[in-house]
Amino acid sequence: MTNEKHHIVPYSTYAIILAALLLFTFLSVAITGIELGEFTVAGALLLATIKSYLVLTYFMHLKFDKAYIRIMVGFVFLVFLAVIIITFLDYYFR
Amino acid sequence: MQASSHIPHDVSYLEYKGKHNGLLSWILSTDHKRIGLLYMYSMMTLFLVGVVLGLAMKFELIAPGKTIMDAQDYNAVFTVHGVIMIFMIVVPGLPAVFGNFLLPIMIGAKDVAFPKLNLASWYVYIAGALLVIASLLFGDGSPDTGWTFYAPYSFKTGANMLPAIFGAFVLGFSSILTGLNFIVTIHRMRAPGMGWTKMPLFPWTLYGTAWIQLLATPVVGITLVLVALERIFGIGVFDPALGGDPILYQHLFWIYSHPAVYIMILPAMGAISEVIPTFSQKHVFGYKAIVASTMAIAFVGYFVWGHHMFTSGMSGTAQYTFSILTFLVAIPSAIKVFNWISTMYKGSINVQTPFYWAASFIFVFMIGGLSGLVLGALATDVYVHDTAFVVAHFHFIVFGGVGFAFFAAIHYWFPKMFGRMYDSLWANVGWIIFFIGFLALYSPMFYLGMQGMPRRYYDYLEQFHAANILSTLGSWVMTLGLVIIIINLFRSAKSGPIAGKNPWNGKTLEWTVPSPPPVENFETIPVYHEKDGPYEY
Amino acid sequence: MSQAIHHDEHYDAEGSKIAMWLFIFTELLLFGGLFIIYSVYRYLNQDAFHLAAEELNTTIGAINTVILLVSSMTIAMSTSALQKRQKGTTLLLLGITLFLGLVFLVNKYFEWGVKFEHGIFPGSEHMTENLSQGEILFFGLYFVMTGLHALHIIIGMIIIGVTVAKVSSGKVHADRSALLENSGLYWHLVDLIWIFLFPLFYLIH
Amino acid sequence: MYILANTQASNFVTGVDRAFLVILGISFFFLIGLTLVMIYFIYRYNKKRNPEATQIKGSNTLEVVWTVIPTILVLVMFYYGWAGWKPMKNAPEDSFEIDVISRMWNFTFEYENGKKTDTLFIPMDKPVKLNLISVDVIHSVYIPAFRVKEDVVPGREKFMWFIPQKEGIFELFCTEYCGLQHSYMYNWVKVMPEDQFNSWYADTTILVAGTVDSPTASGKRIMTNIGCLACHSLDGSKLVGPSFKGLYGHEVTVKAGGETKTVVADDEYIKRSIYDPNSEIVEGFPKGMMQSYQGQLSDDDIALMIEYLKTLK
Ligand code: HEA
Ligand code: HEA
Ligand code: HEC
Ligand code: CUA
Ligand SMILES: [Cu+2]
Repeated sequence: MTNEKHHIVPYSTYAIILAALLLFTFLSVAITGIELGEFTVAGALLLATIKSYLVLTYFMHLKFDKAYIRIMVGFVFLVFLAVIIITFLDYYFR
Repeated sequence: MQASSHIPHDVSYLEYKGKHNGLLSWILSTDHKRIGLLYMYSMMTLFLVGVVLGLAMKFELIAPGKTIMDAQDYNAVFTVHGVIMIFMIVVPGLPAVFGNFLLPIMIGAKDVAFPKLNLASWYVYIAGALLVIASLLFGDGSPDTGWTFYAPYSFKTGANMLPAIFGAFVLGFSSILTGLNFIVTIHRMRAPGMGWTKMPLFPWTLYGTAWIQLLATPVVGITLVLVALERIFGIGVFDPALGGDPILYQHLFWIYSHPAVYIMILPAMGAISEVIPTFSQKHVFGYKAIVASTMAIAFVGYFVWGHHMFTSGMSGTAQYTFSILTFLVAIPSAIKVFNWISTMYKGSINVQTPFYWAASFIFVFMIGGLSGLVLGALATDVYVHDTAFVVAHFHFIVFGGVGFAFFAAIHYWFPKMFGRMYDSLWANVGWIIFFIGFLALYSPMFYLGMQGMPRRYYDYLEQFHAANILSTLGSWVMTLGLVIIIINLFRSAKSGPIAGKNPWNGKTLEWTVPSPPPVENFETIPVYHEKDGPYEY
Repeated sequence: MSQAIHHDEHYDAEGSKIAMWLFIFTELLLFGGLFIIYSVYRYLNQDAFHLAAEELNTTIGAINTVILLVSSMTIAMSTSALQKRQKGTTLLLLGITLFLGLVFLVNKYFEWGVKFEHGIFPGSEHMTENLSQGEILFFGLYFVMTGLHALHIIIGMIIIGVTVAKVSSGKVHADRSALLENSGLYWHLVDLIWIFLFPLFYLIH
Repeated sequence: MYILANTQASNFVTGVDRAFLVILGISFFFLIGLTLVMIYFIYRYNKKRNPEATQIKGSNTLEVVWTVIPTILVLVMFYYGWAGWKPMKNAPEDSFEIDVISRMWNFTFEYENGKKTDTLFIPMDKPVKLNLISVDVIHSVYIPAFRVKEDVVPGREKFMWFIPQKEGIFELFCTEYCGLQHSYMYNWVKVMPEDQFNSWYADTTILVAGTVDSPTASGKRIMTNIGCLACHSLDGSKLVGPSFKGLYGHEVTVKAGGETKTVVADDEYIKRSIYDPNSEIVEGFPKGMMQSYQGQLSDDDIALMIEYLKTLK
């Protein structure tokens, strides 16, 4: 019920993050262009993960929010990851 | 967020005249208590439909061959029975009725965090319910897939599936919104001084439930959308003819629907955890263990869905992983049972109607839960999967669990909700008849399942006859009990003797406000100090 | 137990922020279901998925990614602008975001249009007759996932539109910025999902 | 009860029943024990006998005890469940294989020598492997006496196996809900001593229909066996599909590729309807319910069936 003052993020931070995101985008386009076989998927997903981490922390302000919101977000991603892994216990071992 | 200043505190929520009169004052009210009752009355109506369908099935099964309906009708009846009971009654049931009514009061708040959203959830609920009902009345025949909508049958059948599927989707939405509202309410609106470890157990279970609602419901939502798209466009995701995998449908369906069973049972356990300490006049035994087991059920319950698919042809690895996880999720339930019974130890037990319901809840819940262990083990599940044994398991635990807890809760909080007392004698008579009927109705199904009678069978072989007769008779006895209970409650709501603020000597916050509570519950928000707590007798 | 002073419920920024996050979780899991389906079918039909992904135009995909990322930045900046009490800049930044959203949709429209022309749409004869099962699945998922994503873009644009109206009428301002922040969160969610859709559909071949 | 009257009808019975006994044993112990304790508490600590409650808030020792003991017990249960199920996953190499074709709403058993039956005949004391094939929706083969069950999933290759150990006739049910006639989708398993089975198996004359029956009679028999009559009535009533009564030689309105046209139900049309039922859909009936019988029925079979259809005026 308190209206604590917000942390005001300077424009430049956002610009830097955008630059990083664009960089990773081009990187992933480039990486998947070359034949890496199995690793293409892994590489692309890794880059996507980094990108989403940046979006979550900066654009979505998690860095400046209370810890419990961060914990919730982490928890949800973990649950989802666990669900995928368990689903693959079926498909992978068939 | 209401303007609060000019709402009087000496008028109960039942009498308060807001902007509107009559029916409008209910269906436009954002008061969490009125919304709770709105849910209750709409559920009761739907519930009666479900009960009648259940009775019709039992009547059909009293003898082999056709009794009152033909096979197509029977298939439609159990489908609609399942859909109504699961999606409209027990999933939203206790949170929407008692959660709405009591959560704010029990944590010392004036309302939920988003009262308007709360009302909107009710409208969404009604919309979903109407859609499902519409699928019965219009179109090419009622849905006939079972409440599980298994692919590929669910997009092959000629029946009118779309409204039913869409209705279930909309109902899911309502459930998500309620869950979201409760989480924010619990995080933000607990009374000053009420730390997490001082929160009563019922709100705790609502909290756990709300998380499951939030994280599981969207998965079934998208799955049902895909089934609908499959029917309309033939996108192929679950159609084996186009390369889809029907087993994947089952995975996604149960990723929701198994957690959903814990959505149902957790608030029920919460209600029982309130009733037992109050009637034992004693601090609940092992508060922290009960809280921890609540959260453990909510969490582990998310990862056991595959136990519904032991014969579907999953990989061996998946099968035994799911089996182990299923067994692990039984432990927290066991912990709860032990703690409840220990709470009675050295108490001063006041045996009243709510306590009868709570004690019989523990009994039927144990039967239901322990039969779940038979289903969780691989060898035995292969034998009884999709037989009457499963039907017995889930009626014992869903209906024995949630239904009994509902009745415990209504008899416990009735004086608070309506300010009046019911007739205890009739309430107890209703209970005992109901209890006996219940056992007679569902116990034979265990036996039938062990004999090998498959479920969803319209007709059966002669060797299954005797047990089915007993079961049908039981359904009549139970209905008699239900009628007595409902009549008693309805009469008492109008004309029972006035109940005081705290007829049972309870210690949670709802017993500190008048019965029925005023519109904004508290004149001044209570504050918890070091020594205060929900169960300090 | 003592009684505290009466305190009014009023604007709870943190409460509505949690609510938004919770809502975002449900959206994530909604797409999560689709991602599960995608990964399973990809695993089962590796080659067909490679083949089908060739059909998609990486350039358009990349352009759309850039558009969304930029729009994400502008809306993030708009919250800073609002807190700095620069109403004009806020509105400008929101306007850019809306515009970029629109461009994204237009691109999508043309992209889908080309597919339809080639006879690639769910249930089409071309698909059932000439494509393998894995490819049918790929395109089925492609249409469902990008379609649902586009739907979210539209919803996001409506929300931003409402925010624009409220900012300009002064109902949303530096001390009452929850609506703007929440529509920002929603827009980032849309971005987040695209960050995964893009490599999964366009890049991996 | 099957479980207690241990019929030993297959090699899996022992393992499954042992798991049942272990789990049910532990369950009854807790159910009865806890119920008695609860009733005793309610009696002993009743308000009348114990007016003043003693406040006890909990006990960590007890919590640990009743977490650990059930954990051990459930792991024991898991073990027996696993042990009884494990052998079901691997069929011996030398199994006698039979294809099970499931469709709405009957099973057809096809033997390697071409025999087709609607009752499952199997030799005693020999491993039997059933290859489970579905042509439409999910079904499930369940033989309670053998303690086996496995879903039949379209598009997937699946099997189940067992060694029958007792002569006799047992039930076989479909346990996955599959639509209208699900509850009539049951059949019988006949276990015969090996020599008896062999002579039955070697006798392929029964396969050659028509040598004994008249064409119409064998046409009717084929239809009954393969399950047409589950969807098509002989008396003019509408089931899942159109009735056969008065079908032959009359005009039918069908939809094909978006157009509606009328065709005469002659030999060619009926053959098309059986081999490729979804190319022309009879007005008022759903597409995709009837599956092709290509490979299941020969042209000769169809000729016989048509003879029979002609009699249904
Ligand atoms: C409220 C709903 C609810 C709840 C709480 C549960 C709880 C449990 N369920 Fe149930 N279940 C359903 C509702 C529910 N179920 C429904 C609706 C279906 C059918 C769906 C369909 O197909 O239509 C189903 C089906 C179902 C199956 C699939 C059966 C099949 O189709 O083959 C399985 C298999 O593992 C299972 C297991 C369990 C287990 C192990 C628990 C456990 O959580 C139970 C834990 C409780 C106890 C163990 C009892 C209390 C403890 C003691 C008395 C102490 C002693 C205990 C020990 C020593 C461990 N359930
Ligand atoms: C909550 C869940 C619930 C409840 C209460 C019931 C109630 C009843 N059910 Fe149930 N049933 C299901 C859930 C439920 N059922 C499901 C999910 C299926 C599976 C469907 C499928 O296969 O797809 C099923 C299937 C099913 C079958 C098996 C069909 C088959 O496989 O062939 C049968 C057979 O007789 C049956 C009978 C009955 C009867 C006679 C009643 C009733 O007549 C009993 C009467 C009830 C009461 C007297 C009071 C109970 C009170 C409450 C629950 C509290 C109310 C709460 C509020 C108002 C908020 N049901
Ligand atoms: C699962 C249900 C089902 C089964 C089993 C089934 N059919 Fe059909 N049948 C249908 C349906 C539905 C239609 C109508 C739609 C269509 O034309 O495909 C139909 C149409 C037909 C027609 C065209 C009828 C007309 O009125 O023009 C013929 C002939 C036919 N079936 C023969 C058979 C034969 C022979 C068998 C068994 C070998 C059989 N069917 C098994 C469901 C079934
Ligand atoms: Cu086939 Cu049920
Ligand atoms: Cu389950």
